[in-house]
Amino acid sequence: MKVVPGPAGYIPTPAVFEGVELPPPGKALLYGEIVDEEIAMREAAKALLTRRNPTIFPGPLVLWGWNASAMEKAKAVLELAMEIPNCRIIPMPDYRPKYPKIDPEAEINPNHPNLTILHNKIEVCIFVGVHCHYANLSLRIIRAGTNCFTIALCAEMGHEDAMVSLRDVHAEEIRRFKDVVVQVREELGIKWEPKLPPENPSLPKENWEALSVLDYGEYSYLLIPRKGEYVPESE
Amino acid sequence: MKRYNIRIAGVGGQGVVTSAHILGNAMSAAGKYATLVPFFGSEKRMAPVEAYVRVSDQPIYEVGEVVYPNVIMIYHPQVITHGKSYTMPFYSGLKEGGMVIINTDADIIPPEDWQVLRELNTRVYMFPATKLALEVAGTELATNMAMVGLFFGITRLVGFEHIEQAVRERFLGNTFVASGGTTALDSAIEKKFKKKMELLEKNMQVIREAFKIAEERGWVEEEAYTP
Amino acid sequence: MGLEYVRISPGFERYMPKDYVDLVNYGPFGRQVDVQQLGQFKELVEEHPMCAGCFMAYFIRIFYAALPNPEDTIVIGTAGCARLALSQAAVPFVYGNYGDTNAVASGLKRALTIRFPDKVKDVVVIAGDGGLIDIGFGMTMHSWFRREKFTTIMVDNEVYGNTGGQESGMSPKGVQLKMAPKGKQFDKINAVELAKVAGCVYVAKLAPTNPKRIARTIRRAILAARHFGPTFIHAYTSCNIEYSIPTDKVLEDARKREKQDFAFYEWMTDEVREYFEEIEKQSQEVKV
Amino acid sequence: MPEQRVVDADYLLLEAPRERKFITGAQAMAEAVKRANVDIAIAYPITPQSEVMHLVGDLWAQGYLKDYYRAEEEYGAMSAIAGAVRGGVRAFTATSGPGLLRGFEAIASWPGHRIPAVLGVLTRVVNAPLSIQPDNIEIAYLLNCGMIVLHAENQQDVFDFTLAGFVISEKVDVYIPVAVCTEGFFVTHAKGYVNMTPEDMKLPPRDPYKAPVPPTDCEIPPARIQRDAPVQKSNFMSYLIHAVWQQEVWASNRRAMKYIYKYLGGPIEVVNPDAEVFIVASGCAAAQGREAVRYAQMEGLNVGLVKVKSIRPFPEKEIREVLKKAKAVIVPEHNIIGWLAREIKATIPDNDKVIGGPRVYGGMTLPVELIMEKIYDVFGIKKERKVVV
Repeated sequence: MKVVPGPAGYIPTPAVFEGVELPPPGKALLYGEIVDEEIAMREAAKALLTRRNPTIFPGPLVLWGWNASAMEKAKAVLELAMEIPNCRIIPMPDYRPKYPKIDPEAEINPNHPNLTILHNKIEVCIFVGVHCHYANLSLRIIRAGTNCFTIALCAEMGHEDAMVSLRDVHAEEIRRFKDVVVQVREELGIKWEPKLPPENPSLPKENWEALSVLDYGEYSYLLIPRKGEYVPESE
Repeated sequence: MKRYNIRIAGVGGQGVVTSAHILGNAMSAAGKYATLVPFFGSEKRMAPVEAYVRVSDQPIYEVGEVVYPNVIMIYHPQVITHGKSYTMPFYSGLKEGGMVIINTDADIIPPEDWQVLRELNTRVYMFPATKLALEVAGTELATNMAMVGLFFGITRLVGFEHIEQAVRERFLGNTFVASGGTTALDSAIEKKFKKKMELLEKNMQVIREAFKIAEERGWVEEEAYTP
Repeated sequence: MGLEYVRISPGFERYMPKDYVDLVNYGPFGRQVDVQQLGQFKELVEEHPMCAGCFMAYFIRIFYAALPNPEDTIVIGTAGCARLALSQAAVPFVYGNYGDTNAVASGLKRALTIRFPDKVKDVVVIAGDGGLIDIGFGMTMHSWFRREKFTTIMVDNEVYGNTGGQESGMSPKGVQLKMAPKGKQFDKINAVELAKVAGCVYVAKLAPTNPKRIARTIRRAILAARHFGPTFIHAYTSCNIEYSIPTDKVLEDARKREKQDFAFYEWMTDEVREYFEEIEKQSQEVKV
Repeated sequence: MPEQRVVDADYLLLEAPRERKFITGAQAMAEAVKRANVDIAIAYPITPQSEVMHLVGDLWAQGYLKDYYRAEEEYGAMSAIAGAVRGGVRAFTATSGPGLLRGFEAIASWPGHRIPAVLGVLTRVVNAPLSIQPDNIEIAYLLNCGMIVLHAENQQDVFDFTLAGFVISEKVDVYIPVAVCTEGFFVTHAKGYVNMTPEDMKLPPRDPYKAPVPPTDCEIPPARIQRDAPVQKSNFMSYLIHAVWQQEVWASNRRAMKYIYKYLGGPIEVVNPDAEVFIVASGCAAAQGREAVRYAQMEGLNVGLVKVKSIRPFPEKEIREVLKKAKAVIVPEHNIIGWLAREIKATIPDNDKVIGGPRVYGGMTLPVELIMEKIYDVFGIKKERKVVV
């Protein structure tokens, strides 16, 4: 079976059921077939450089600096992002279904990843630092309902439902992939000065340090009940 | 291929399960093969007990109770006379050309059963195992040893030393953990004999005697049996 | 590990959604917040799908503000209303099968004790009256008999709210609910006494009328479970929908029930009492 | 207890020296647990399983395990296993018949909750009327929940499958539980020869961070985890989420196949691949089938055996290949519904050649002679009965 960008339909069969197998160490998956890493990387780079709105979806394992290698990997992800023209970073900070609904410009959620893809018209994306289970769920939902070209930079064994799946990817391998991106970019004659992607649009923030109950004015009773006062839940 | 599928029928307290283990372990000691399937559920004295043993010089695969035996060992005459058995009649499932060993001092097989056994070309060995146990070891509890002794005396599947090793393992070494009931019984025997070694020796004497009986009566079967 | 896993990788502060940045910068991780500061720190649970005016949601909000070590706490829930909010909190939440909370918590707490014998790892069950006292009764009781070291909090709305208003073992006698068309035929189960005889070392019963007291009770239950054994809180958290309590009368109702059968009650073993006296003395010394 | 040293899993399973012992199936399962570096075992009694968990309890008392307790009942035991495994440890339990069904709500959710663990299933009659006897109908219930289901023929298989079960279960691309099934009494309480790895070697401990889901231990992000999301259609969840989640469970089940090849020599074993007639069997029915092949050969009949070791994942491709030229396929089973025959019929194109049976149940033995009768029928041999029934 050739694993290509969707939309593949209402409920597509997982690539595994069609006989796609994860690659052995040192190899990669390209459209469901086991190939040399170099070939897969070049194809991924080409997609990132030629399709619309390239986006990196970093998962919890790189977003959170829970150990030195996670932080190093995060650094490598930023270096990669800088080299992809007009790249965006939209994080997947956790996996819970989120009430009432995610802000598709601010984040991606494995329970409804197509919202973010479709809202931002993302046609090529990278998954990195997402636990395999949730990456697989997301990749399948994306292949079902969008035309997004998916690239999985997996620290473990890879993902059958991605168009390109690299395995055992850590900081060093991300940098290797970055070099391939730069090389392909030059081959394609695309001019680009490395720069960081724009910050998360949800960010302009309130200053919590200066915030007091009084700032809530007539709604302050919602936060802290006064004696004898009834407290409804905020909606 | 030599293969004996054995069904042992007796009553609770006769050491049916223990002797199945000794049969198996003796085969194992001789570098041959055996599998055991004890019948579970009854641990009361004088209630029917069955055990199944398969022995062979080749690996044995099949499991479960022996439904179609070629050897039937009856440890207590009441299995036949009183129907103290879960398998009735006592020869149920017996294959052609098989063997039946019965612990009895008199012919207790009714004429119609004799007819079936003759049609099946069965060798029937009637042998007073309990009497022998009482005479040699001074206890009925060695009945099972007499039966095991006679079986090996007839079949010559293993050497005497292998049986000794198996009996020794059972009473001294102990890789086999019996149920609580059997352990309690063992300690009763121990008290009676004072010492384990003495117990072992008595048991071995019973087996030796049974071997001798098989030989004296010309029951030794050198022929290999093929199921 | 504590705080490391709620620290944003350097460089990624500008790519995280605001919600998460605020959680890290202004959340209760690594510091003891006071319920009276609610509104001045980023809460662990904010938006959730529970009904407007739900007193259980209010209790859960106080619960998250009261945790002594939110970065090392795992919450376990089961089917029912509570999980709607619990699943939205910034604390790991386990949602297993119907009524299995206290068995799951037993296994989880033991696993964490095996792996981190010297670290604080608080396990807290929050489940409803149906989950704990009906379908999960055996597992609830046995976790107490085994003296498993975690806290069980029963948010008692006296009804199966999430499945549409059926009678539970904790519904008061005579109340007409679904599956009790002629009114409930037997008394409300005395969960607090059950907890005491089953071996809980700290047992409390309350109606959530006083946030400070709720917070103190929750903190005490968690600390006692950390060191001594199972602890239990029975909290009245009315269902304003199934019991038709007007939204603006929810607190009034809680006060009424507090006067009737939910008067604040706290019981603990001598050992636990001595422990609290000791730590309270210490904290006063610190203040002085 | 001897000092145990950690060795590489591949070494332990594939290369380590082995010593032959004559032990029961229950002992074989416990011996595998002893070598598997298990952290916690949770027990609840039911015949014929109890023997296994007694022995595992002794292992804890000797120091091989770090924790062990007798649970309140099977639902509690299975739920606690799910809790412990979420907490990052390696866990084991075992049950039988009615116990399996009592624990089944929890067990059936293990795969979806991504709980790698090994469950011993020592089969017995599922109650009504009550009986403790062997019958493997309970395996039929296990087939559709997403677990890996291995069916052991004998004591050796019990040892091998259990030890390998832990390794397969914890592979990152698998990470679902493994059920090691075998027939109660016939295997659990009977002795057989088992080649065992040295007592002083054990598997590496579980690494809960090498996983497709985060453990619930407050050590790894995200802080807001909900591994067990209750999902339904709403504006904050996709229509597809539960569907792709189920797909992931079964995809994981499928991915286990390569490890079954690596560690268990493949999902099937074929005796006499050029046979005219095949017996296809699993569990101890395979042992009876093996004996029947020998009897048939002694009578000059060209009969082969396909022993199915892995029921989930089911080796469709492999079975289709072996049975391509078979004239007839005999499927002996220890249950009334014939779940294996159904699987075979659903797998091969020319399934009218499948003979569903002989079947025994309710604790009955499956005599080789019954299989021989089917073989004689297939070859058109008329035999005078040589047995008295």
